[in-house]
Amino acid sequence: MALAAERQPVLDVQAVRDLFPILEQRVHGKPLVYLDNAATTQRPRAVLDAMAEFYESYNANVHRGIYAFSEKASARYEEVRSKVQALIGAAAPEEIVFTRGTTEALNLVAQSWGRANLREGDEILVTEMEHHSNFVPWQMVAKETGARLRCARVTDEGRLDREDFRANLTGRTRIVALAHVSNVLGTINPVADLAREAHTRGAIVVVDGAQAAGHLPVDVRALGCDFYAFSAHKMYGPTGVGALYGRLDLLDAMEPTMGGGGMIGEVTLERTTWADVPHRFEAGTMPIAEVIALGAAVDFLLDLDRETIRAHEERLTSYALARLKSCRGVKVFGPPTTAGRAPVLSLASHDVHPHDLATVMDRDGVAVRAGHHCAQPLMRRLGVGATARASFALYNTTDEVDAFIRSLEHAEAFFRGS
Amino acid sequence: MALAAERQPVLDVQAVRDLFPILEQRVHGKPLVYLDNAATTQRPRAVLDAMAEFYESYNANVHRGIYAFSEKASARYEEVRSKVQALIGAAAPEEIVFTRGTTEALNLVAQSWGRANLREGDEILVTEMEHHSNFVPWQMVAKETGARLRCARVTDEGRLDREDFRANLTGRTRIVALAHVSNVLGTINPVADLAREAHTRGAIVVVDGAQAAGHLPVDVRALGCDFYAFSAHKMYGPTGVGALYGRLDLLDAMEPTMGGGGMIGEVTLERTTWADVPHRFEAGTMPIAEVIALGAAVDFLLDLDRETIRAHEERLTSYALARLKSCRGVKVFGPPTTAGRAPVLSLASHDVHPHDLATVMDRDGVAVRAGHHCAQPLMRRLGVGATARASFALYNTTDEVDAFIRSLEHAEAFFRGS
Amino acid sequence: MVAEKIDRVARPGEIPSAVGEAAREPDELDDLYREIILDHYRCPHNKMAPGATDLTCSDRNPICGDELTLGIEMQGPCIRRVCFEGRGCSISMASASMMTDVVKDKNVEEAKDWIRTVKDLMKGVGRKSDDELGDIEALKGVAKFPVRVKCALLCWSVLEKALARQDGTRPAHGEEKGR
Amino acid sequence: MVAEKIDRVARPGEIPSAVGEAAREPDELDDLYREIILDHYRCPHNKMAPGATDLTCSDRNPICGDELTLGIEMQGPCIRRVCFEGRGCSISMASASMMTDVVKDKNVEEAKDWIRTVKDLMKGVGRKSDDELGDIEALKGVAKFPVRVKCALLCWSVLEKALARQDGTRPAHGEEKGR
Ligand SMILES: Cc1ncc(COP(=O)(O)O)c(C=O)c1O
Ligand SMILES: Cc1ncc(COP(=O)(O)O)c(C=O)c1O
Ligand code: FES
Ligand code: FES
Repeated sequence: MALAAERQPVLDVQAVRDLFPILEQRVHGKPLVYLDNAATTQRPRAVLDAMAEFYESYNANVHRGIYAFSEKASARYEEVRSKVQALIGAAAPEEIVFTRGTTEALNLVAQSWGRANLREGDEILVTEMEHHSNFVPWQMVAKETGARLRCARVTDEGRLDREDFRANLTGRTRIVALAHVSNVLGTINPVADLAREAHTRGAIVVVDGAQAAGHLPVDVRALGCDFYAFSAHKMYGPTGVGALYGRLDLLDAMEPTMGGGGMIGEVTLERTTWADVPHRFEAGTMPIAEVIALGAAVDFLLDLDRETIRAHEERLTSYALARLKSCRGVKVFGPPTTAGRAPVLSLASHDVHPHDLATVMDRDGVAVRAGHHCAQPLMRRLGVGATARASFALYNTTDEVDAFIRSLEHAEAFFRGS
Repeated sequence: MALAAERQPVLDVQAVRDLFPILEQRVHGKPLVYLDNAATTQRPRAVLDAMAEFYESYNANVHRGIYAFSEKASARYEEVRSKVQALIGAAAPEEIVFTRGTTEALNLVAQSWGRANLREGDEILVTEMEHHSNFVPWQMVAKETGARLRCARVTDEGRLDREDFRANLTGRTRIVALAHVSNVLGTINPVADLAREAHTRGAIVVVDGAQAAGHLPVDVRALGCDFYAFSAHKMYGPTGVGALYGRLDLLDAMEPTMGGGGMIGEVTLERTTWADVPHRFEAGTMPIAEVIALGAAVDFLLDLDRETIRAHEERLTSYALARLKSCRGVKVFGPPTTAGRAPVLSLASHDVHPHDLATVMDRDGVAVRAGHHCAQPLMRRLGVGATARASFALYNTTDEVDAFIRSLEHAEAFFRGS
Repeated sequence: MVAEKIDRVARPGEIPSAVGEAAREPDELDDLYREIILDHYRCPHNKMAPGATDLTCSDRNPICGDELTLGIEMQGPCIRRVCFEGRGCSISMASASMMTDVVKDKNVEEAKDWIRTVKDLMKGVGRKSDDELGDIEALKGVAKFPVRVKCALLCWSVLEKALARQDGTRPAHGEEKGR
Repeated sequence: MVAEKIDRVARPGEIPSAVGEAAREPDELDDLYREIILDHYRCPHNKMAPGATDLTCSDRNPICGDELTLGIEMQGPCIRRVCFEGRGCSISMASASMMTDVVKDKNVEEAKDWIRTVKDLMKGVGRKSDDELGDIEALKGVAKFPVRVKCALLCWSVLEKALARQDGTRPAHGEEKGR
């Protein structure tokens, strides 16, 4: 596949779209305009084929199997670890733990590293723009350990308030947990800088990469983070799987959060020893087909080249931001330009409730999401109960942005009664 | 589908096999004889189609979505809850929590119910035949809470020692955790009786149904258990998903073990309230495609009728037991007849190590598993390091049992040098 | 269950079953957003802060987080007046607006009957004639939009809660569930 | 990576890529279980309990749980004799049997060179000629069976651990990993 022409990073969007059969669908008689990519992306045929190939030609449980299917499945499963390592620039495949998704990955860190290292009086610093999955787990472990949860503010422009971040980063901060990209504002946080500040204070840095992994080039060592979590289903992979990157020395010292098959060394009634990382954290039968399909998604992303993808999505975002400027009564949250901004656009209309917007737009074939986007603290900060959110992926086009704007105007007119 | 002719519960095995394209494969030039069904079963086309249909025609994240795909996906996802409820005879769909599999389900009970209810001096009773997934989680929570883990013995015939069970069931026992079916011995435990005894002592009963759900009619209310866990991939469903049944009043009183999207009521910096059950326990994006495909697996099982399946598998087991009797130097573990026995056969050869057996049999196209089967305490009880295990599913035939015996004899001869 | 609203032009060689199953209904949007609903939404009746002596009660739609507060002026077993405030979509606001009209000057039993009527309406079950329903009839179309049913019922559940609190009974289980 | 050993008769209309990719090798089994290996397995050399003054060392193959103990009789820097006991498959038992032959009367450096040689053999890398390898040459076929490599290496890792303990160094990281 050479969809990204060499030396000129322009995506051949039509060729990309052909890899996603679902995009040909019509909804309510209208061509589908799928703009809920921050919730979940669609999957290219290669990902579905990888899964089908597993189920149809070598389906077996992995590890310990001595017969052909199982050996092949095990080898493929472990290969994906190296693929993910390459995708995010980890130092070793052992630094990649497969999970159900971002949420499980973040909970794993909170429950294993957090429980073992937090004491009464310690602090955990999150930001106001966190998804509940990077907020509630910290709140839970804080409650359990007596640590205090602090929350750095977001500016009116939708960026992290660096002053407030610094003010909340104290000598007692043990963990800084923040999103690489906000799923509401699209804000790309300056993780490398923040990690440096956090490390000088002796805190570890946990990054929620759910909205970044499928959209930006990610290099965990350049970011300098200690943990990085993401979900396959938001980066063209299947549901049911994700990954946690953890620095090897940290993972090595951590206790497992679940017990079961495959994560043990030796089991006796008296005591059990753990397997080495990463298997220590992969109890029971893992989502095998899903991990293998995640491998195909990683190939897909690397093949298209993430700089090229990013450039395409920046163009879409910038075009959408410009067009939204002319929509009366519509407020767009988050950074006003594409600098430090991923392709996620949240908006509120003066006259129309986000859910009404979404319902009307659905009837025009335009799939956007309305709600609090699992970010209630941020909703409170923005002074709204919900927003309507459009989020782009590499297969979206400026024509689709036009359709989105048209539909938004249709909805506005419908409720305004003009 | 009417593969089970009415009033005469005989499975049309050839018709069933046609639903599993993978069974046509050849391995090392030999027809595949897949006998590792206790590790994972194969999936019928209907299950793969359900997953493909989701990905190709309405792939979206569930809940809260206001557009067509998401509404359809959400409805299908929740429908599966009712299907699983029907499959296992739960009282309400809310009693079904989706998990990654049996292992996560059992850990959930240990960590939520266990942590909240166990005190120093309390006891947890397991059996010697437990899979690590129903052993290690209890050991972990025992260590954490100061409770004591006790273990009821297995008789020489591979059944639970009822006397020893009673002796270990004390007034301090809070939890009895046991397998419905042993994944090594095939033993079907008399769960209903044991649950009654446990309940009179005031303990709750947690059943590991991993090896039962795809093979026996299961009725959690008839069994009288409080929790029941199983995995889709062992009952013709996909990897990456399973379910926990929990009595509604118990679930209602339980804290979640993971925080994140979808499991909250309201989130503020100060405190978070939880969603109602079962969503309280389903944090983050769930394995949506996998849940939907699990629904197809449930339909498949109910369609074929589990009594019919059971009868077929009993015939295979009984035939295999009889044929194994004539194999010199081969010891079969577990109950000697099919009464109270599921289609799992573990054996040890006097002359050949289980891993060598499995390697030679693989070359004959026969896939069996060798190892400790994640049951090290049981291996110790049996006085072996590992066993070779053949396990049948509804698509296996007596011809395949013959191929298995032939291959076993081949392996024996090969190593004996005769 | 949700109506199938996804269709697709079958590609050559495709199994027909993968294609959307139901016929599309291009005017369903108008079924949901009937003119009467939009009118109530644009100019809601009795949308104001509760009085100091009102019986007040609030609840939240767990799906969207929107919140609604009722202020009820009782006189013995009789509801003199209901007002509401809060944030919500057109359906929830219109439903609340209509409710304040319909339960005004009704006694508690009559109000409870209205609650049952609207709940049944959301299941597609009619207990009253269109004439009797009056404006409320316009809520019928919501039944086809499962995710919006909770919007229409939000004010009615709050009313139920308020009346239950008033006479010491608890609301029927069920509607409060879910997320 | 593991060789592709799965093939299947293509059904009509099937995409060829779904069919097993590699040619099958029906005699691979004989590559693994060479006659020399079976001989050592059936009649192992030096399989006996360690002596009271032996340097002993044990380890476990994490994949299967099999355990192997070595008894080493040292004389200065020289290995006088090695015996073993334990439980394991034919590959592990044969490998141990061969090892006891080959390191007998070797000094520590020579023994370490053998450890490296066998480890490399498992990666398909030859450091010695077949002649020099002697019986050990028969282990070559194991490299094609990734799950069995740990079997062949079990005794060698134990030896490495024992020698490291002997001269205070630690074994190279890597082989101990995984499960
Ligand atoms: C009896 C038993 N319990 C638990 C498990 C664990 O199931 P899973 O690996 O799907 O979580 C298994 C399967 O390996 C099993 O056989
Ligand atoms: C920023 C962010 N974090 C975390 C998550 C949770 O991911 P998942 O639901 O796949 O666990 C999401 C997606 O919903 C997200 O957008
Ligand atoms: S969307 Fe909140 S009440 Fe309708
Ligand atoms: S199988 Fe245990 S050492 Fe080979």
